[in-house]
Amino acid sequence: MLLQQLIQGLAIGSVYGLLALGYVLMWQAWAVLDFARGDAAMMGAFFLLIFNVFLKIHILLAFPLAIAASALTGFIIERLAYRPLVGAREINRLIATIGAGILIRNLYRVMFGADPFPFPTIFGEHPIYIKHLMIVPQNLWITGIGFALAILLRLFLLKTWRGKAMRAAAQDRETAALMGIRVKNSMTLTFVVATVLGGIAGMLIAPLYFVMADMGVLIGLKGFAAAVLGGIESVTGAMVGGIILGIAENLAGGFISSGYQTAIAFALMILVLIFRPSGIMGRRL
Amino acid sequence: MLHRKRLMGVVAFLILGLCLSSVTYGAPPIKIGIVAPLSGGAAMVGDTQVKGIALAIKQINAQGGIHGRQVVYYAEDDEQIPAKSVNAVNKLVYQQKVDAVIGTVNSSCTLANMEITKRAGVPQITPISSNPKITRLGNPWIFRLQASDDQQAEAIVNYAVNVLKLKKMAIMYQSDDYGTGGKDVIVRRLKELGLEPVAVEAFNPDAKDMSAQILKIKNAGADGLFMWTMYAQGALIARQSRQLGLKVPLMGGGGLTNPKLVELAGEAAYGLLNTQTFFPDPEGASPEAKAFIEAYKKEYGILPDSNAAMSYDSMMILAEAMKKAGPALNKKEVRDNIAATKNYRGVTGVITIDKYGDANRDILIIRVKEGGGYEVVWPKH
Amino acid sequence: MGTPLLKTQSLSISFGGVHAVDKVDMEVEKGQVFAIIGPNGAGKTTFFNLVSGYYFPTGGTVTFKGEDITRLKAYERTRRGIGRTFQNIMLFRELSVLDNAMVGLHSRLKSNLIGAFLRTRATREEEERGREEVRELLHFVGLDGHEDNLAKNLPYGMQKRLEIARALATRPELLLLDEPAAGLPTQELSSLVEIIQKIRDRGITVILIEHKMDVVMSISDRIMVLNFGEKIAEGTPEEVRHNQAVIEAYLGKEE
Amino acid sequence: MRSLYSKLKIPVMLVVLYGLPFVTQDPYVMHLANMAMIYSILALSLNVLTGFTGQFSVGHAAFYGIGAYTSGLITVKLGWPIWAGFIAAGVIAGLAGLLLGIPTLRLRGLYLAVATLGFGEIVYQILVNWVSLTNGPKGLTGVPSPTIGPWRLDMYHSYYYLSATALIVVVFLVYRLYYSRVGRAMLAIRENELAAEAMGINSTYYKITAFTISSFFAGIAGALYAHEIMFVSPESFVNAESVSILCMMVVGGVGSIPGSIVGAIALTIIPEYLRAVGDWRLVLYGAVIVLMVTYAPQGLGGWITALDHWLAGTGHYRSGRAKKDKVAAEV
Repeated sequence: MLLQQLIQGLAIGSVYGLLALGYVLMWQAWAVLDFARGDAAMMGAFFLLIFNVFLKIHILLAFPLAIAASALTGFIIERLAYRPLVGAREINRLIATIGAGILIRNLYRVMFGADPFPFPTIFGEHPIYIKHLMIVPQNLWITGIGFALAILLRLFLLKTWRGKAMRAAAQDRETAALMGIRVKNSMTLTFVVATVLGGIAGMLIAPLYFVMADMGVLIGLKGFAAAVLGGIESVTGAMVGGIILGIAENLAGGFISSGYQTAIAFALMILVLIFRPSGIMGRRL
Repeated sequence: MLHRKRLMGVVAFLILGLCLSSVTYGAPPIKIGIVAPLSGGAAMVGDTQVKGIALAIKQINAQGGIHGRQVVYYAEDDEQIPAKSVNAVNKLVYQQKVDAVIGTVNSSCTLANMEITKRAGVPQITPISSNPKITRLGNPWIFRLQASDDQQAEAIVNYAVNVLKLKKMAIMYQSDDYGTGGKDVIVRRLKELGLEPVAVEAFNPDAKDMSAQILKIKNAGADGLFMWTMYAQGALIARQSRQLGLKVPLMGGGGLTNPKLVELAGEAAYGLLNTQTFFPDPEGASPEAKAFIEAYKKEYGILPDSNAAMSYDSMMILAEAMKKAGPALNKKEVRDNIAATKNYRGVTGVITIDKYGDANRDILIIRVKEGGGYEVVWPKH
Repeated sequence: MGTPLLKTQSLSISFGGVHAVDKVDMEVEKGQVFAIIGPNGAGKTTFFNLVSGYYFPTGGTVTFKGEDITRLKAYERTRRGIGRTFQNIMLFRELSVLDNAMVGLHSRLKSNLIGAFLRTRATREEEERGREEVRELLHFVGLDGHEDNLAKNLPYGMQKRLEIARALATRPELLLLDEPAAGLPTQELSSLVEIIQKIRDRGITVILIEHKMDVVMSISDRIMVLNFGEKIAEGTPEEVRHNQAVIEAYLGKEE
Repeated sequence: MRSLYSKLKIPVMLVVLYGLPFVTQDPYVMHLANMAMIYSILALSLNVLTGFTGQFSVGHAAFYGIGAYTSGLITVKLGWPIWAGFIAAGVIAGLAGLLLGIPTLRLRGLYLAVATLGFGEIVYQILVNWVSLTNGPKGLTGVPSPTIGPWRLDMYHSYYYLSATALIVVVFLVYRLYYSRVGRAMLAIRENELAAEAMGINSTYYKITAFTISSFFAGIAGALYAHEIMFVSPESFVNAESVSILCMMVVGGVGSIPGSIVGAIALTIIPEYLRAVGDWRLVLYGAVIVLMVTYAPQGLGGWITALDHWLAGTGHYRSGRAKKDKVAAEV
């Protein structure tokens, strides 16, 4: 029973981790707590739904199309709601993301209605049995892709020139600009990458949790808590924070009380913050 | 980009709204106020409520309206927040000066906003709120079409224990007024039958991952699972139970009945049992229900669910009461006529309003057939 | 000679292996102007931060008027009479000049939350007396007429003087001035020296970190020289001026 | 001689505020007015925390909820008089603020935000699950409406006098705090905590005081809500409510007392006016929020204070806190 809980915790944990990556990037480049991250997941899921289900495009083509669409939407939203506020105070930028979130969620509700849309499972419905443990293939893919993306992102940020430019711009806009980094482009790139990451998270969970306008809110919140739990500066921290939150939630639900499941996960997060004010991974990337 | 069928539904809905408000023969229109959650988590239910009422109004107007006066409606969103629900009903009653109010979905919002119609003396029918307390607070102006939790939960427990002979049942309920209401009655009824639930697990209304609860129930060795939630969450539980190897009869309340349940849950939904007063399958449904299903499908391009049917019946009963009340449409008279409704052959069964304002009628138990569609398994006749 | 006003015994602190301040012993008598000089990075400001409670040392003690204050928090030391200014100005930018100075007076006033809400006569009088005292201090440093300007709107020189006025408002017995002359145009140096002398005439002991040697030499009674966290010399301005170790520290060793 | 405007400013505002029920008693308008008063108190109470000490809370609805339930439970289950309910609401919420303030002291900015967000979620889950105390999601019905002397405030327009007076008392107390030694210490902490400590201010004490006062006022707002709507349920205290209180404060202007009131009234009324556009209502509401924080960074409070100065005949932009209270807080 415990092992099964851990597996389920790992699966939902890596979804939180994926979303947390978006928060880490947004914090890195924009130093803002972005409340609309959960909605990036919703948009990604809807794009895949449109291409794959409505327009009947094969999944292998629909997936990249949806990613491209997410990137484009990210680009547009950055221009409208985020770019004008670059110099503004942190609290104003935070409220702008809240406003953007409300706007996006309700726009999709008006366009697609409030009903959930089913999504054909991409990776097969029947669980794989190992002794008496059940593993849903979809969860395997979520965890796998989640970690793959985290590693890719880490390499990108550490090794590639573009990645270093993004981090430099995040840490000190003025000096980075002096070093010839086009700071504005680098921030746009970061926003687009964060939106695509969120979109991929949405696409991965679509088959499990259906696609609807409000799907991003709760998991967005959890992704945010995971990012902070892991130490908002660190990419690996985001994944670690996500896994811990996912497992804690599952164990709490299973062994303590399902009613207080989310509350216990948040209580854990507060405890961690009190003893390590800058998250588990602290400053390291 | 829009889903083709969906597009047609939206366009039709708009035309319906426009033509209603534009068609006025001299005499001022009769105004119906609709309050429902049109944004946020429960928007899907609010949306259906408005569609059900709108269809009823269209049919009434087609037959010359009431006392020669056309009927129009005003829909206000309450975002499933009590304070906003009070705003919405205030606006309907005092600004738009409606003749009657139909709504809302969440019991906590109905409990908050029914004070207004009581004080203003405006008849109000809630088609969907199921909290028993609504009709037990001595408010003469509130009526409820939905079979209350007591009636529905008792019916499904009796069926599970007496017919299916289950012994170790578990309960999963949505941690809001709808879910808690059902759970309390199930636990009470099980005790009356000398049984104990092996597991009682709550979940957040917009939670997605239920594996923790399902595994706990599986380990408790449950032989049946009552799910007191709406169809979207019900589909999630059905799928995740199947994936996690919990293969037991799934049972629940009226909230589970929806054509999209099978669409969302796939085969995991086959065999699902739930209480209902509205038989959603055209074959085997009562003549009124069949006519309603066809009209709804023609109008919106999608099959109706119990919420749409309940809303439709609410409007029809209100119309009957208004017809009997004479052209002046005295609100007290209309109220009395609603209260006096006897054996009204509605879409959701033969309805009689009891002294509390609840709609009494026999409760069906329906089962999702393999391959989709419903069949009545109780009462056997 | 009575007990020294301030005494440090082998005071030291290291950040990850780097000994910013390394076993410094020193004493300051009441009424003195005690200067601390040394090349950049010698640990002067770190020493100040140890005395004022900004950091806690990794070794040694600080005693003030005979009381061991090594483990006291910054605000507790201020209440005991240690006022300070900051090397890089730390004013309350969005508050007015008057309010900046009034904040210095904070620990000397009594009115609490109840007093604030009820605005009792005692509170009103206390505030009025406080404003008077602060206006006098602003006049003392030559800032009268600017009471209502926001601190951030003041020119650099005036901001430096406001820091001094704010520190004086804590009614210190010992005032730590961290490079008060840094960045000041030459014509303002003389008025600064004058202010420091007037502070001393009020019986307030001053410890001064300063690079401008003419200012240091003209007003200090004793000078301590720090280099790489160690005290390499102490004495009167004359003794220090001719001390070989000091010259080497500044000008480097002849080959 | 103070200009006519400065002398008349306060009396005119009071007349306008108390005069509203004479203009219209339409329950739709009066309920909205009551909610505007309640949200103004909430935005003001959050401003005491963020505007004064720079501490950042995204879980303020928790104290709003605690206050509502405390007053509701005391008057319904224990049958105590309503003024006892109000006081208890403030005190219990204040204690809860203390409970949250102490452990989260070392947290800054984003981390404090997420800790308070978590606290808000925990309190909501307690309200939902502790059925024996709060009656759970079914909520608490029959919360009595207050009677003061001969008047029974069960109608919205009569209740309005209570909510308007409560707002005035809170505004009065917040101004008193703002211009006091305690207030000054809090502002110093917001500006530069280290410098404040060097001036003899025990920043821990004052940050906790700010948390307690802020949650005390939020508790009072909760009690006001409970007795106005006569029904209390957990849905009204979800973290989306904390987010809207935060929006009201920021749109009004962090650190600006009139701004919080105007921000709260604006964001209570705008969604109602947008009802006319039906489905697109919340889409426009989101857009309004983005536009407001982008093009009015100092918030509405900034404009009000500038107008106040211009009208008061002081013409140019007088700085210094004594004259005006616009503090563009660099939070």
